[in-house]
Amino acid sequence: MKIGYYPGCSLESSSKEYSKSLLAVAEKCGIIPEEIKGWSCCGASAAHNLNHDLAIVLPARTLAIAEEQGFTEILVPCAACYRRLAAAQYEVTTNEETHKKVESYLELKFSGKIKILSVIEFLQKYISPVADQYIVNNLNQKIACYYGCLLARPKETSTLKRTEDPLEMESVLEKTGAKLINWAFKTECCGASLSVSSTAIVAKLSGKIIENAVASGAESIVVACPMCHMNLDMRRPEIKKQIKKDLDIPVLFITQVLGLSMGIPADKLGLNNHFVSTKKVISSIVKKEA
Amino acid sequence: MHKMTIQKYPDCLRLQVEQATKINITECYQCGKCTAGCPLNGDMDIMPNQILRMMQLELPNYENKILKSLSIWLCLNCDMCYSRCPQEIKLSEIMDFFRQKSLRENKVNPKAKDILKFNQSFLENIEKNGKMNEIGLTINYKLKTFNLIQDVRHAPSMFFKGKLRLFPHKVQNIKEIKRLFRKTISNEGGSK
Amino acid sequence: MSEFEPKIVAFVCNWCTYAGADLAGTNRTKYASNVKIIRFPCTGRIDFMLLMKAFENGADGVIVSGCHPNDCHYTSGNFHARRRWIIFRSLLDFIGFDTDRITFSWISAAEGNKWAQIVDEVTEKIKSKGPFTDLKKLNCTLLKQLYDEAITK
Amino acid sequence: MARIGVFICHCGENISATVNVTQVAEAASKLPGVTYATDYKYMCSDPGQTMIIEAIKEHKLTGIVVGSCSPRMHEATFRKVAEKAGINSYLCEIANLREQVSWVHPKSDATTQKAIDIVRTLVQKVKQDSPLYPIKVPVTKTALIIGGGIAGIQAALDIANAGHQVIIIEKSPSIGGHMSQLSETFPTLDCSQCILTPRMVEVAQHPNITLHTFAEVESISGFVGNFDVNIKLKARSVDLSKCTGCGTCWQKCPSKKIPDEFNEGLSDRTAIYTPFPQAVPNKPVIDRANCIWFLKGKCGLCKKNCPTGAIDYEMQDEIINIKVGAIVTATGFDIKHTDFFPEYGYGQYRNVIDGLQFERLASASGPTGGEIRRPSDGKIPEKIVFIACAGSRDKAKGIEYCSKICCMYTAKHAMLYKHKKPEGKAYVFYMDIRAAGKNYDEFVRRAIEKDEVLYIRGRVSRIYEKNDKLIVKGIDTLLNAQPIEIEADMVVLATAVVANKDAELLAQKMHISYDKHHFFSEAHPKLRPVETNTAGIMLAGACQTAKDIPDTVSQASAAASKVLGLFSSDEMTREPIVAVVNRMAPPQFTTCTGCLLCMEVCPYNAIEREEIRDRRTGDLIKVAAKVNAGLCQGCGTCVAFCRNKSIDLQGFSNQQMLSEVIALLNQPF
Repeated sequence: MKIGYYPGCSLESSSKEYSKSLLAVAEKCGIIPEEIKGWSCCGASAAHNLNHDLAIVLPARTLAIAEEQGFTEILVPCAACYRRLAAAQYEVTTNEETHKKVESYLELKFSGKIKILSVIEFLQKYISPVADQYIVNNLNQKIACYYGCLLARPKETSTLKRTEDPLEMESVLEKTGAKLINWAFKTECCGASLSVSSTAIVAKLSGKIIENAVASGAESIVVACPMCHMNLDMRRPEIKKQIKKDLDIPVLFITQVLGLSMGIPADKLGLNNHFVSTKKVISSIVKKEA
Repeated sequence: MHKMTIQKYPDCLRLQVEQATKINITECYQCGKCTAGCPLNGDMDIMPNQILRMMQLELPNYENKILKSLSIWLCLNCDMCYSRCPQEIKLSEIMDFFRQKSLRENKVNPKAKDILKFNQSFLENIEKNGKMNEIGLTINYKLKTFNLIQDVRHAPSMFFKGKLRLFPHKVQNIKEIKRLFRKTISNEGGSK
Repeated sequence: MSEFEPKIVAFVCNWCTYAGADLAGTNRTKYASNVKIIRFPCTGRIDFMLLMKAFENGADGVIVSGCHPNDCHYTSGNFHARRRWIIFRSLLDFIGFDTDRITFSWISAAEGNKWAQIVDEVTEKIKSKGPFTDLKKLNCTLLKQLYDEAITK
Repeated sequence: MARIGVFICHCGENISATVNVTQVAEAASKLPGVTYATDYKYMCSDPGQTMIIEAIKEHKLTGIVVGSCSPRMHEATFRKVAEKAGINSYLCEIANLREQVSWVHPKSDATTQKAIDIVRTLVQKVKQDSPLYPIKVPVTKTALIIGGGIAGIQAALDIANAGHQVIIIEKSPSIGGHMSQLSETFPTLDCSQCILTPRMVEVAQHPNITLHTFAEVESISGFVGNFDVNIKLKARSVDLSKCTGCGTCWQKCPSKKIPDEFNEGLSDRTAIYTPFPQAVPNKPVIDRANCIWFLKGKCGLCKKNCPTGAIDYEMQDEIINIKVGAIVTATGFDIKHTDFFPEYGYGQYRNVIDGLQFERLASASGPTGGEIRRPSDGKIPEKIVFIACAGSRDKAKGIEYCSKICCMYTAKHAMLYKHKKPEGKAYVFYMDIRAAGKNYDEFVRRAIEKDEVLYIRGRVSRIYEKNDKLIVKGIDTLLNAQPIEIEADMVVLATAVVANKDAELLAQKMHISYDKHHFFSEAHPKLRPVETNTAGIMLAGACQTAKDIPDTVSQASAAASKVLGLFSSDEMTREPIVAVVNRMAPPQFTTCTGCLLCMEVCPYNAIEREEIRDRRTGDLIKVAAKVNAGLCQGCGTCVAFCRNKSIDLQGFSNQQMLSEVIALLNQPF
């Protein structure tokens, strides 16, 4: 079993803790994803906003070199990268003309049929089946799972069964003992790509999400996307200005929550790197009775 | 009042959209579900369903109204509209097309300049490094927008939280990335 | 020398195209007199060997027409005809038969004008192609000779 | 030797103005086999017809060709003429010299020549004609009605009142269908049960009607006039002959928490239950899936307490066989439920309900006694949002069609709510208001103008729950696409009308066709809207497509009249234009090889597999195709498919068609 690892740019900088916690959890379960050599940026929303071909070629390059390096499946934890890679794959595998065009740009032949695993798929496939033996803590927390738009849509590339009210993250976290609440904003958009350029808009959208989670009784929000994390966590001062409320609900990556339940120390999961303190979550841990 | 004329001449915007996206604009029956669910329906200057309606009706100057609108730049491509559209019209693809065309024709809405500049800085950043470097991106973006103070207060804490790197990671084979940029951009008529 | 007047046979169904041709008459729409109709209950009834028989007997062109898809009086006869035509056409293409001499179309009972238009179009097309002589060249002696040659080789 | 007569009509001047009719008659007279040819001003007039009759007798003609108007006009007329003169009516052919020659071409030699060609072609065809005789099929004068909703009830009563036997089967324990669930009916607002229940009782008491409830079709074979049907009577566990309907059993039943189907899950029922107070028959049934006796083998309270000993736990399903001449399919419809809508909460919000649930809330016999209360807490809602086109006209959800009844019932729902709570607010999100029907648009206008129901043009994108309220996100496309958010207490979805879950299976049992949404297909969308492609099987009501009550009842009566037409004589007569498989003397019997390709392509299932056996030993000699003349409609698709020309179509035989082709071409054009 050789799983390729595509961290993407965010996980190398602003969302380091996501990568850290993901690799820690995987390692705990005996899985070591192998980083794809020479990977490059997926182009994110900027590329497809401005240049159609570039938006396919950039992610396709990564798919092609991963294939060249002998990987059959690659783990793409960043939801934005996942969507770009999956969209490129969809274009290349459903349209022969595009496939040829991309190959000529890259000067490289590739099938494009490599399996791309989102973090949810990865956890469902490799971690959930064995999680029982590693989970040592119960999380005494009410958690709102937040999927965002990139994992849930569009239907061509989404692997979630229910578009509006998905349950996959809940099923992954079921065994942590956390109370997974039912709420309405699971797949609303946080404003992602406008984070820097139209901060007020992002604060408004993210604010609504946080408000609804809190109103529905959540004590923490769990995400699987670095964009969502950045907007919900780092943008809290702007959010406060928008919604006129100071909400201190922490925002965690799904892998950090899993890590905590597996007894991995908080600093190894990067829990101290957050803007909103995660202490409440860490202190909610109760040792599981043997 | 507008005089109705049939505008569907060979290179009208609507035909270009239909060709580029393979979407049949007439399929939209104006139920408005896209707009009702759009997270930014409070901020857009033309609502998504109205953009489709404008293309259906083709009243004079509709092309400029669309290409110069703020809406096309606000669209987050979150695909909420597409996932609920009864006629399965992929508005996000249409929006991509508009953004690219608006840029090529120099019709970008003044209020969207920041969004555009951020996207451009982002791409320049990747072209240089192969990967996105947040400090480089931020500096470049700030130089472009002259918005020097925004987000500055985040920078020190990000740096100390290990979230910012001063020296970018670089893809080893950076020449190849540069080549890809050159080729796709020359193909698309110079938009970046 | 008088102009070449092609002989064209139309194989049509009783319910749609025959009625459409009647409508052209009721509307007094004028069209070329080269096409003559043979009435079938349904295009599904048309044995495509009859088309070959028509060419063998001197036709220069053939029209096959019935109800539009989903409008068949017998629900599905026209679909069968269409499928058979697709296969038959590729067979004809394979043996080098000029399939342009056969026109397959849907004309409903309401489309009198379409009938007239198709008749005129086909007549013009066949006129420009000239008389159909391919089958006449293929006489039996020639076939036998070719066959013998093939065997002795 | 053939002796053919040719009669060319001038049709006043309609033909003779451009066609030289005398020349046509003269040319015809020289054709081989033609004994007599003439022309006349009006062939279809009395003198014209007399002239043909006399000519047939005088010249001992064996067939005639009339060159006149289209056969679609006067074929029947001239065939009767032939019959009057003593020759078989199918030995008459019509050459279409008016619609397809004289009216479409100018006066010229070419036009006259085309007329001659056509006459020659039909002379050749008539020489190949053989006498055909109308097919007679005996008719069993009993009708089967499948489905006991208003469509089935209406059709049954119409047929029974005309004096014929009717058997109704209904899959649920009572007749009445969806109409019995409705509160009040548009556009008159009269109570549904008040108009329906007398009809239900009439069905139960009618001497000509046999009613089987809790019964389903097992299999159907045979053909028009002679269907052979097996019916499964599902084990009711209650002996109807002993039960008096006293209700002791269900009052004692301890299993009380089963969602009540009749109330659309808004209340509970017991395991032994009568579906509703006015049920026909008004006798209970045991729901075995929820009965403690059947689940755990103990309890038996109903049996112990039944005063007449009607409870029978041992009862088995029973198959009965009936013979009927005609079938009316009236199996009705279903609706999509709230769980079908991701954006409206997958059915998880209790206060988001569907139209039928609202009917039960508004019904005086419903779970709230006719007060409109929220399912979650029983509060009377201050604000209700009605959403039209929930699922309908939604390609992405696989339902492109309009469900037709929702515009009207949504207006009715909003009206009923406003009548009961005038200070409440009712909003209707709609895309178009489709209120075509007698007094329908007036009704909708009344809802808007008198009852102040607020109609908003736009589709709702999302509903979610927040603090005990439902947040409804829509827009108003009439107000510059302005986003609108309503905090509602209850939402009613006018969900799409869909075919019954088992419609496809039933259609396959009956060999009738159905569309991609599993609604049953009519024989012709305009001209034969109540018949199916299988002769003798009619359609009534919403099993064909979404319909309101007036349309359903009209169609049911129409279906009944089709059945009565069929039952009007002991034998039915059919046109002899049918396919036949050739038969010949032993040992060959037939050239058919039994590949049965014809069976697969036949749209009417009119071709059967026949085993030819040795008369003495019973050994199988050959398998061949056999046409059921009762089912064959004469399309001839089988003929074109037959690999060795063993099947042929009477009236359009291979020989006839070939001679037409040859005759048309083998003379100077």
